[in-house]
Amino acid sequence: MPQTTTQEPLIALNGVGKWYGAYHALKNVNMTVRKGEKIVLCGPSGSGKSTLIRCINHLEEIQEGKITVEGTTLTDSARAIDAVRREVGMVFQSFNLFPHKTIMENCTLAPMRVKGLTKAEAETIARKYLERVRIVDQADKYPAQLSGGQQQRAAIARALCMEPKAMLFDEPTSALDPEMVKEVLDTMIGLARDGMTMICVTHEMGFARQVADRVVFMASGEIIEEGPPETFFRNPQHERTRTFLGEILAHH
Amino acid sequence: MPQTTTQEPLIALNGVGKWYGAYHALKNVNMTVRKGEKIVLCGPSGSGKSTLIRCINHLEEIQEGKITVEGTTLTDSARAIDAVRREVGMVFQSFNLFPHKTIMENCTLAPMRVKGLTKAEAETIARKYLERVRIVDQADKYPAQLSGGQQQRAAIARALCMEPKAMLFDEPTSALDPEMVKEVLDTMIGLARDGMTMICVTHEMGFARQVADRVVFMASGEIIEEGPPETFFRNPQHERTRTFLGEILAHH
Amino acid sequence: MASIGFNELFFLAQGLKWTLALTLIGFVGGGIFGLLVALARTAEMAWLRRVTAGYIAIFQGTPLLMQLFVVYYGVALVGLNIDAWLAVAIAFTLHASAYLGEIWRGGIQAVPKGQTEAAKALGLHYASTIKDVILPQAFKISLPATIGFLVQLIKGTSLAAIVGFVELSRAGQIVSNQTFRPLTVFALVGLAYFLICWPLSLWGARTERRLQTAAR
Amino acid sequence: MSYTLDFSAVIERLPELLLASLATIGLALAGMSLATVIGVLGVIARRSRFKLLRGLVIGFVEAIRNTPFLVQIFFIFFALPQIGVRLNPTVTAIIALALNGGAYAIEIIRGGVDAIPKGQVEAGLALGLHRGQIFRHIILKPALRTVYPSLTSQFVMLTLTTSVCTSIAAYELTSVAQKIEADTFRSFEVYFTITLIYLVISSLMMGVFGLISRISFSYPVK
Amino acid sequence: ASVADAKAKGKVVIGIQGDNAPWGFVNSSGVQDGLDADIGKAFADYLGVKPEFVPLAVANRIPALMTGKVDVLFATMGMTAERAKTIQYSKPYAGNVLSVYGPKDKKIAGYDDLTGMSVGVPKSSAMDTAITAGAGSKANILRFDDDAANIQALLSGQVEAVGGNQFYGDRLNAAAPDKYTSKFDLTILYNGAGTRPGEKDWNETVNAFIDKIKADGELAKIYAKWMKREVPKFPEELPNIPFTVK
Ligand SMILES: Nc1ncnc2c1ncn2[C@@H]1O[C@H](COP(=O)(O)OP(=O)(O)OP(=O)(O)O)[C@@H](O)[C@H]1O
Ligand SMILES: Nc1ncnc2c1ncn2[C@@H]1O[C@H](COP(=O)(O)OP(=O)(O)OP(=O)(O)O)[C@@H](O)[C@H]1O
Ligand SMILES: [Mg+2]
Ligand SMILES: [Mg+2]
Repeated sequence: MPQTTTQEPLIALNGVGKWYGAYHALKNVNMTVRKGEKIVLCGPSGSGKSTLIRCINHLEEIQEGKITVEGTTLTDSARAIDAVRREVGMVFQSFNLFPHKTIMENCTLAPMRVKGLTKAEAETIARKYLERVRIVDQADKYPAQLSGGQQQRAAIARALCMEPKAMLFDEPTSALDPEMVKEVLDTMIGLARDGMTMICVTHEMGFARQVADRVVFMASGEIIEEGPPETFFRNPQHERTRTFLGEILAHH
Repeated sequence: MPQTTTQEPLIALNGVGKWYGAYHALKNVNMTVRKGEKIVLCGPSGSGKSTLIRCINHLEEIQEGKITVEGTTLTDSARAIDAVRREVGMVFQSFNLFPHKTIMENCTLAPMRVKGLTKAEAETIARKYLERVRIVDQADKYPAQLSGGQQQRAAIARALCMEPKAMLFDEPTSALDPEMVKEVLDTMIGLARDGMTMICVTHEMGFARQVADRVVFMASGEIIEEGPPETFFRNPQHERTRTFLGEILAHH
Repeated sequence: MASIGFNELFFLAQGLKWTLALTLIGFVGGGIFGLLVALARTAEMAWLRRVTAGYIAIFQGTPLLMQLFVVYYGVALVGLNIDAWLAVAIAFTLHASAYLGEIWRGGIQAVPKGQTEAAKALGLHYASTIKDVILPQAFKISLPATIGFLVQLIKGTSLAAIVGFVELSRAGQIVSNQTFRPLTVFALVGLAYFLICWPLSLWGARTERRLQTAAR
Repeated sequence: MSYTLDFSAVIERLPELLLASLATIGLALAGMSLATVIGVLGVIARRSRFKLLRGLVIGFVEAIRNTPFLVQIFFIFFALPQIGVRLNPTVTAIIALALNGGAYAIEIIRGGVDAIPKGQVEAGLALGLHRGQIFRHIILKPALRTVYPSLTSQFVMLTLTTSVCTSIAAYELTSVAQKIEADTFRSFEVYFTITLIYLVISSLMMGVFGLISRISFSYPVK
Repeated sequence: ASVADAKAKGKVVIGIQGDNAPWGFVNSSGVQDGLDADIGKAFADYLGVKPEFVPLAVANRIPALMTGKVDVLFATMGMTAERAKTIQYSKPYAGNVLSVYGPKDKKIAGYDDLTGMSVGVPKSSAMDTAITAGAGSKANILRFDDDAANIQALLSGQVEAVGGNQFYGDRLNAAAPDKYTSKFDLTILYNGAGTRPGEKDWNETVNAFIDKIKADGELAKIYAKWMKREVPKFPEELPNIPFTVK
């Protein structure tokens, strides 16, 4: 059920190249994400999916090409990096909640320190997004006291509290027990419905079918093919995509 | 494709009760596994699946009931424990290979120390089983140098080297990348075909359909229902089973 | 008043020899008994763990100087006249085994529980589990801390002066009292300690780095 | 040997010993607090962009860790006056303890900082926090919690090390004990007594450390 | 061990100080030397046995005696009534002229002038005892481990005056010519040999030996060699310090 999307490009990658030492991790990657668009990124392990989205908010530096987020070109300058990080939120596979802070404190830290909000303002916002992911009753607990699914939803809320224009997800459900996957996916589906721009690395093909505007398939650091989910799943163009989909869907 | 099984019971649990402190983790569990039988154990997180199979080789003590393996009743006596552990091999979710030993050394350690084999004898056996799981060419590497799938196959080979009568698997594929799941499942299917008695905790329903003689469903420390895979999946008797299967199969 | 000449340097070197000998005693005695302490501290028997905890608390909670004193003179009070060598051997062993035992306990407990379980599941016995599976890994984990303690032990051997050993520090004190140049003498003594300890520290740091990269 | 222990002389002067124990505890507390500060600042300096600063910290740590405390305290007390810095024994003792403990604290805390999962820093970065903010709000507390046991046992060692301060005539337990020993020649009684006092002090410290840990690091971890 | 034991074994074990020149010390060749060492040798000769020296520190000389690790102490032990409650002193065999040393230009004529000053002494020494008795409540007394540290403290300005023995003058002069001088003398403190309380045989033997070397001029010879002065006149008795086992 793809959403209608506006035409302005929010995130644009042009000829992006990335090396880890001598290892060529991203090869001439081009990609445009418009406001409200939902992209699912998939591909075999080591294909560069994480690297790609980590480059978008400069957790990794790129050596070639250009990344632009909302008109800001991501250079090494601290200002550009700050501007971009304020616009994109990120959710990690392993949640990375701060263990020594309550869920509420996890959510208010960045708004207070980065945006300079008062504690009260930050908590109002936090409560709104914790409500949104339906764990507002857990606000005063510490991460370790929550189930995996609740932790991941808290991580999503934490990112949302910065009110970003886009969200990056890196395998947000793959560290979860099977039963908890659903609650996180539901949260993400809700976000998608609300029009959030999203790039999501995942192997949850059901999710891709349901919300993705485009599925992008990567292998060996390159984008091999992309397309709307129906075409992508029903009729993949490349041999590599076909074997991959075969393996992924085989044992389900 | 269930195998024909002989009628002798290899593993029998009678009214097994297990407490962690005040927490009642297993409640009156009864189960019989005949030679050559393959059991898939499933159920929600925390339902006691791991606890159950860990009790079978006395990684956990039970407080109630009786566990018998090949006629030996599992008491706290060191002899009974030794006898049972020699008969059942175990494969863990996180492989638990010994990181400071090569794959070959991982495989020969127990046969040498426990069965008193010479190094040469132990290596012959090890080579046979490494061949069986198709990683004999990795024998001289250290665990960290192998992929997850290879590590798990090495762990299976290590257990097989003790030539056990039965194998216990605790979510052997859930720590693996999607693409590596298949190679481990294939290995397990091969083992099943060769007539190995197996109890396997897994959520890989494809595997369950393909090899299980019986699927056992647990919740809250109890066995809720069991039956051959077709009946179990097509027509679960209990509400709890139905919701569980619903969640598990929903997003695939 | 003498100046610091060859004789004095030679005298200091003699002291250095004793320092090294005492260090060796501490390392060997502490190593062997430290291992027992670590094993007792991680044993399944609760009473054994508690007794060892008390042992560690006592020897980590009192100055080494007093331990030496009590072992050498205190024991003689009750009629046991032991040799000075035996006294330092016992005192250093007690002292070092408490610290090393605690360090290695940490190492043993840092080995993932799955390792013990895998060993048990394979039917390995306690001795083999400890020797083949746990200790090699625990040793690796605690190597940096072990080396750090050994460096402290080298410096701690200076306290053996109380039972009559003229090791490096005491030799320095004696020379200083003859030459009345405490600053120069103690600078020399400090340098000597540095030259013994530093290579060990460097090696410890290097191993730590190597282990960290290997763990990634 | 027909020596009979006679504690009467020691008991008579117990008030002196107890007063000196307070001085020992005071030295230790001052030393530890400053050592912690040095430890944290040292770790920050070790992570700085400036190579020279990093080098200085490494040099400091190595020099302290590989030489005896006695040499360090002698140096501060007797050599610094030659460049015009004259500190009284108590101040000297506190500074020496702080520098010594600080060098160890730097190494220990650094270990804790290194053990913080990379993901924590990345999560901070992704939220737009700066390096300093990440260190202060995200890294420091969990790092201290991780190394708390090593840090506190180092501090117990520091407490016992205060006894060496007697060699620059600082007022503390051992120096008073030695004075009493010299006056009365009741060596055994004096040394047994202060061994016990040290044990009590270090046990008390461990107790307090435990309490602090329960108050400051009480967040649950898996 | 008794005197008879020592004679039978042909060896007497003598404790001296290891780092207190010129009384008892270990020289650069690692051999014990000094006044106490020479007296110890004479004592062994007197017994007709070989001496075995144990160099001790201030902190362990009493334990070494009490636990029988040495037979007798010639270890620069100033005789005080309080100490005499614990060990058995012999008759005195040496005397310390103890003085306060300070800068030439400073007026220090008596204990009262030490008021408010920091004064260094070697810990547990006779000077420590004397100055503590005389000015303990007025001066800030800093107790250093040994003479070397004590003198260094004065030289580096960490203390304004020190309590020292008759050799401090030379040492201070060598280190800082013409800067320091002896200010006023403290009471003379006598050194006696120490034996275990109640052991009559050792006490009597040592006293007999001291009487002998006093009489035959051997003490004077040793005294001249190390102390560079005449043997002082020794008192017949000291209050509350018995020279013999009662
Ligand atoms: N810090 C690094 N240094 C060196 N190589 C790296 C680093 N991070 C990643 N790589 C390599 O870059 C390649 C791409 O890694 P990346 O993590 O982006 O893959 P991925 O598609 O996210 O895989 P997965 O599905 O396993 O998460 C891999 O071969 C990986 O080994
Ligand atoms: N060592 C332990 N101490 C206390 N409680 C425990 C312990 N091990 C397990 N439990 C509890 O026992 C229950 C059953 O745990 P078990 O690990 O057997 O569940 P499981 O079915 O294997 O779950 P999962 O699918 O998450 O592995 C859980 O509630 C768990 O919290
Ligand atoms: Mg990835
Ligand atoms: Mg489990």
